Amino acid sequence: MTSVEMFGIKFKNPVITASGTFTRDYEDFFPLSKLGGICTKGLTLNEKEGNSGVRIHETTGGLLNSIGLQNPGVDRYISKELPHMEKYDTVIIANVGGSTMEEYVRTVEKLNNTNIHIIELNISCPNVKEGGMAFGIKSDIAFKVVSEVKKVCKKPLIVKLSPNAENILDMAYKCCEAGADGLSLVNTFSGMAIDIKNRKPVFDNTIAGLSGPCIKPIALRMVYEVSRIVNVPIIGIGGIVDYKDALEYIMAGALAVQVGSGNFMKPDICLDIINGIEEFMEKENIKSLEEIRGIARRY
Amino acid sequence: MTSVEMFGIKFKNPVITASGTFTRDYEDFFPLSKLGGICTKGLTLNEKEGNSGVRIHETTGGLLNSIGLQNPGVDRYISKELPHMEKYDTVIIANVGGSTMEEYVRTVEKLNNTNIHIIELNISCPNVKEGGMAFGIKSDIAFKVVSEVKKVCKKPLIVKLSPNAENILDMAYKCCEAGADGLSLVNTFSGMAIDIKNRKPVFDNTIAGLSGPCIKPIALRMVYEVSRIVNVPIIGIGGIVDYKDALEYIMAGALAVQVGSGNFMKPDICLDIINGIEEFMEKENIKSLEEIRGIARRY
Amino acid sequence: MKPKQCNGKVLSNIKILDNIYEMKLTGDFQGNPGQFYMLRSWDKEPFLSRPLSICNIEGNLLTFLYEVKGKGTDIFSKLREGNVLNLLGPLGTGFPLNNEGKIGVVAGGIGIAPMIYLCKSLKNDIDFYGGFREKPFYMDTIGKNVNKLYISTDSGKEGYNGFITDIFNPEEYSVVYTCGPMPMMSKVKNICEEKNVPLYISMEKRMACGVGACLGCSIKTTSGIRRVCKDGPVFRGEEIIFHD
Amino acid sequence: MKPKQCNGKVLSNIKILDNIYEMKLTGDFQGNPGQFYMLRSWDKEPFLSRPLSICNIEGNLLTFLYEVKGKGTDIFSKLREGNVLNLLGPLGTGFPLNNEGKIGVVAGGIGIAPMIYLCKSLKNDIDFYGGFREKPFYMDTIGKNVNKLYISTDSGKEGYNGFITDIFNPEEYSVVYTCGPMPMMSKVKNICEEKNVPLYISMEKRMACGVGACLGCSIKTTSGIRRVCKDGPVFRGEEIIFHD
Ligand SMILES: Cc1cc2nc3c(=O)[nH]c(=O)nc-3n(C[C@H](O)[C@H](O)[C@H](O)COP(=O)(O)OP(=O)(O)OC[C@H]3O[C@@H](n4cnc5c(N)ncnc54)[C@H](O)[C@@H]3O)c2cc1C
Ligand SMILES: Cc1cc2nc3c(=O)[nH]c(=O)nc-3n(C[C@H](O)[C@H](O)[C@H](O)COP(=O)(O)OP(=O)(O)OC[C@H]3O[C@@H](n4cnc5c(N)ncnc54)[C@H](O)[C@@H]3O)c2cc1C
Ligand SMILES: Cc1cc2nc3c(=O)[nH]c(=O)nc-3n(C[C@H](O)[C@H](O)[C@H](O)COP(=O)(O)O)c2cc1C
Ligand SMILES: Cc1cc2nc3c(=O)[nH]c(=O)nc-3n(C[C@H](O)[C@H](O)[C@H](O)COP(=O)(O)O)c2cc1C
Ligand code: FES
Ligand code: FES
Repeated sequence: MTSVEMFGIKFKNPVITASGTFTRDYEDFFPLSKLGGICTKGLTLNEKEGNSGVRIHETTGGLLNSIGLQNPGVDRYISKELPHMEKYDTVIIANVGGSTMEEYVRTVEKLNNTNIHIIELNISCPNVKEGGMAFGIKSDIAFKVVSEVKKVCKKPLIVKLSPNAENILDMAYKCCEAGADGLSLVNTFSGMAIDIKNRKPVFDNTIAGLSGPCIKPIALRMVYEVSRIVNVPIIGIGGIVDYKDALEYIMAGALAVQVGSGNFMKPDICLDIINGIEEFMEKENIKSLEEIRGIARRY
Repeated sequence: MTSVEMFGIKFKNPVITASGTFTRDYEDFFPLSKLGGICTKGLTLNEKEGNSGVRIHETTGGLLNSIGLQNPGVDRYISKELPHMEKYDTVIIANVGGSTMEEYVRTVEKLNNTNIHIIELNISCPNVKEGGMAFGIKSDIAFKVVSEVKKVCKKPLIVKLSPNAENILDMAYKCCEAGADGLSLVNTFSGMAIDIKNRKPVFDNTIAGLSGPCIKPIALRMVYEVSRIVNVPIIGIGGIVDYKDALEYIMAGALAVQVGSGNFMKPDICLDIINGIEEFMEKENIKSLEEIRGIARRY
Repeated sequence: MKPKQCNGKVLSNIKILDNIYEMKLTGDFQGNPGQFYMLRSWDKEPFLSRPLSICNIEGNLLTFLYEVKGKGTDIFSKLREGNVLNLLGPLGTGFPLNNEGKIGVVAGGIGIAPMIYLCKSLKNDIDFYGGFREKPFYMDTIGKNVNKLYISTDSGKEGYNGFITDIFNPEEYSVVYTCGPMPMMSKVKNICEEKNVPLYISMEKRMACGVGACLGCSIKTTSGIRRVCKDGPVFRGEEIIFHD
Repeated sequence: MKPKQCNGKVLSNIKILDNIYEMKLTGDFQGNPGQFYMLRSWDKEPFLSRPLSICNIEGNLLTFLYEVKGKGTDIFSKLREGNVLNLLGPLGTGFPLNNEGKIGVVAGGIGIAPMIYLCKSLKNDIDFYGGFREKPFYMDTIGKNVNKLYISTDSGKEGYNGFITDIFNPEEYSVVYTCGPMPMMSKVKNICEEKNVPLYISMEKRMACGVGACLGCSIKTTSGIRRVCKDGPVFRGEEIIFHD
């Protein structure tokens, strides 16, 4: 009943864990095969140690993070981690980060020969100093990187948009033109915090990424607007912590959703969301999510 | 000790109430002369009834509003309301809204001949359908409207920036080039909510403006970034509900702050903030806010 | 009466029926029937305070009657004796109490809350019409000067089986007061207008500030845009425009 | 021991000293010394849960010893008997308990919390070094197999007047365990390295998930980047890099 389909791939339900917030470590708390899908931490060509200093700072209704794409590198991920992930009966999405066009392309090439179902291109990580950010901000640059990646990519390609994009509609449009098979939005918002006691920014990097329920109204608006102008599947992301949030995104036009920071509140929050959607559908006599997808766009 | 100066105008303290969130109605709760300043509701050339339907929707850590610039029009404001405001020993800032260049210019002309101290140009109200929004988003358009207003404006002119600007730095820079004497930021973020029971947007206008503590990390980042590239005084706005928030903005480079939604939590929240700043300064042996203004920018 | 910030200490907070609660606070309170308080018993989340009508004031005792609807009222329902709330009030413009003659009061569901205090404060003879969904509640508190008590339930479990407006006839009254769901109040307005009986309506709209500043609670009336929190919540019947 | 979600019911929650509290919960708990739980007694705000070390487990009783620092611990301090918390745990990798010989434990301030359970669980002879700012606290609970108890206070009010590391000599011990402020632990590390005594350090870093997923608690060690919540909080002394 709750199942959805994208690129011919069936998801048990529309609830996917968001990149960087969910790993196998959660299997202690619930069977991960219950999930619609799992998105990996941002993978880069080479190993990354991530950022120094404070990495997490709680804010009202969310948190700032400055992880800095810490990951073992795509090769080690494929050899060491992926075999474990393949055990789960769920859709696996590989999130790909990078700071140069070439890095993106080469990372994606390596993932082509794996059992990963979908690639999500993170053109928007605000936590890497060397670059990467501009890809997510200027739609012309995004167009280029997506075009290049698309040329080599043998998996369905989702482009993950940054809410810091200068013009989210233009960005979405250009990414689709460049060949994106789907879009996911949003990544974290550029934010910061200051430690007034020490009179300096909390983060070594100054700027960090904001996520959690605090961003939901803005992220939802972006999903709503983007889903009106593109024809590819959209994954809604931002501040989802209960089934009502998830349904808002679906009614705004999302085919599926990703839950990020919410996992930190309650390790099996995705189960609650899945069950909540199911109950809502029963109560409202909805046979398929298609019936309500984008329904709020009529207004 | 807490006093600050802008355009040769002295503010008792850096705490100003934000446009649209504070009126004389608050005088039941504390002496308004204690405030650094008061900013009026957005004034337009003609009376505006505002938006239909739901106007307020609470979100995690804040609220969405869709007031739609309801106001009596600048003439009636000047004749009926201003005389009352002038009784208070505090700085009065007139917030000016509009949807055409000409409307802005004519409204400002009317305010020239009043005792208002400063004009704050709201080029960013997301709640007016006919237009107004584009001024706050595209810096070239902002440049034009600010230039035109500047030509006629006989008061110090603050331009209030929208966080929805495509490029906040470029926007700030262009507004200064066009003659802004100061900048205030931010106005509300474009956001929305969906009523899943009725399967439609909560607001008649679909899009509404997000404010409150939820936006603070993003707004603070914008103030920090803008204050590094302009030389005019900056008023920091967004999610301030205690003295620590206010000090973060000051350390990010703001000369003063505005408190908006916070007033709804506690009618005399500005007093608490003023007192908190004072106590902090005493404890940390700070003689003037200048000592810490922008101090976090060193990093 | 100037509104002010004050604290209220929970004396009791009891379930009356399903999700209807009565909370009694001790403190230094004032206010007229139809006025309300903005309440919060939390720090920053939820962000806004919640408006509740004065259901009764006796000495230093303030009573609220409320229905659990969402986050805020749910938190209220969990308060225990000794817990402290922040209050702002009394706010708004209440019912005029200086009318002569016999008075009709029409209340629906939780809309009875302000009407309890109203009935206790009026010196007139009162007929009370209470419409309920399942079962009537709190009717033992309406005070001694209520003459006739008409009850209706949608369920038919008690009183007239149907809408209270089916059995409401305003002809005997010099003035009518109403509070309840919009469709009910709209009907009451039509009935009163037909019979030319003056009517006062207590309106409801989502509020942010509660004091008249934010314009979040504005409604369009025949006398222009008015704020429910300051110009109301009580308006003259002819001012209100219902969109049925 | 697989971590799980569970509830804990407050049995007692008492102030020990200034802003130091001891909270006892009843429920179904497990865990080793050095492991911790993520706790929350609220819905959505604050957003994150708070990590607290197991200070003791006896039967169905779990004890936390905590200092009020900010929002979360302040809420904890206001919990009363019967209130319920959500817990996630036991989390992380605790202290190894299989060492032979005499053991030295060096704890500073609230860093004593995990060391109480450690001392109770070890079978070895233990010398306990406790450094405090104003006054020592909770020292009556450290268990019977503590041989010698060394106390220091910065204030000089009790025990040695100065840092605990001034009077700490690791030479007699087969292994040393430490938990406390970074500068103290850094000093302990230097002292132990000088004398070639194996050391285990319990680290602290801000956490979001607590289960190893978010990489918010990563630290750079001599054996690479490690997660305090999963690979730690207890690390071998030689792994830890202090930036003094
Ligand atoms: C002047 C006035 C007097 C009132 N008196 C009473 C009373 O005596 N007893 C009683 O049970 N209820 C009364 N209400 C309605 C009551 O305020 C709402 O039911 C309550 O605010 C719902 O809050 P919540 O957190 O439970 O629901 P949520 O849905 O979580 O609230 C979300 C937001 O919407 C607002 N909101 C939701 N429903 C309403 C509503 N019906 N009216 C106004 N705001 C709403 C809330 O205040 C809050 O800001 C009154 C409303 C007004 C305007
Ligand atoms: C593994 C581990 C075990 C701990 N055991 C104990 C214990 O037994 N007793 C005790 O008193 N304290 C312990 N702490 C520290 C305790 O977690 C913090 O003091 C507490 O989280 C502060 O929360 P707050 O809401 O009061 O402060 P706030 O400053 O409001 O917290 C804001 C955020 O920062 C985090 N944070 C703030 N200070 C710390 C800190 N020192 N360490 C980690 N995160 C922090 C909070 O968890 C929260 O996410 C432990 C920390 C860790 C990592
Ligand atoms: C700790 C943390 C790490 C993240 N790492 C990544 C990442 O590696 N790649 C990526 O595309 N997004 C990353 N994100 C962003 C999330 O996937 C998600 O887009 C964002 O948090 C908004 O969703 P939320 O509000 O549900 O958390 C990270 C977010 C958090 C909080
Ligand atoms: C109800 C409401 C009405 C507002 N009206 C105006 C307005 O008329 N003109 C304007 O420039 N900003 C208006 N604002 C924006 C605020 O002045 C302020 O920029 C914004 O709310 C962010 O600050 P805050 O987080 O402290 O509320 C309004 C905000 C709210 C909540
Ligand atoms: S609630 Fe703010 S004006 Fe009425
Ligand atoms: S707190 Fe998330 S990995 Fe350690």
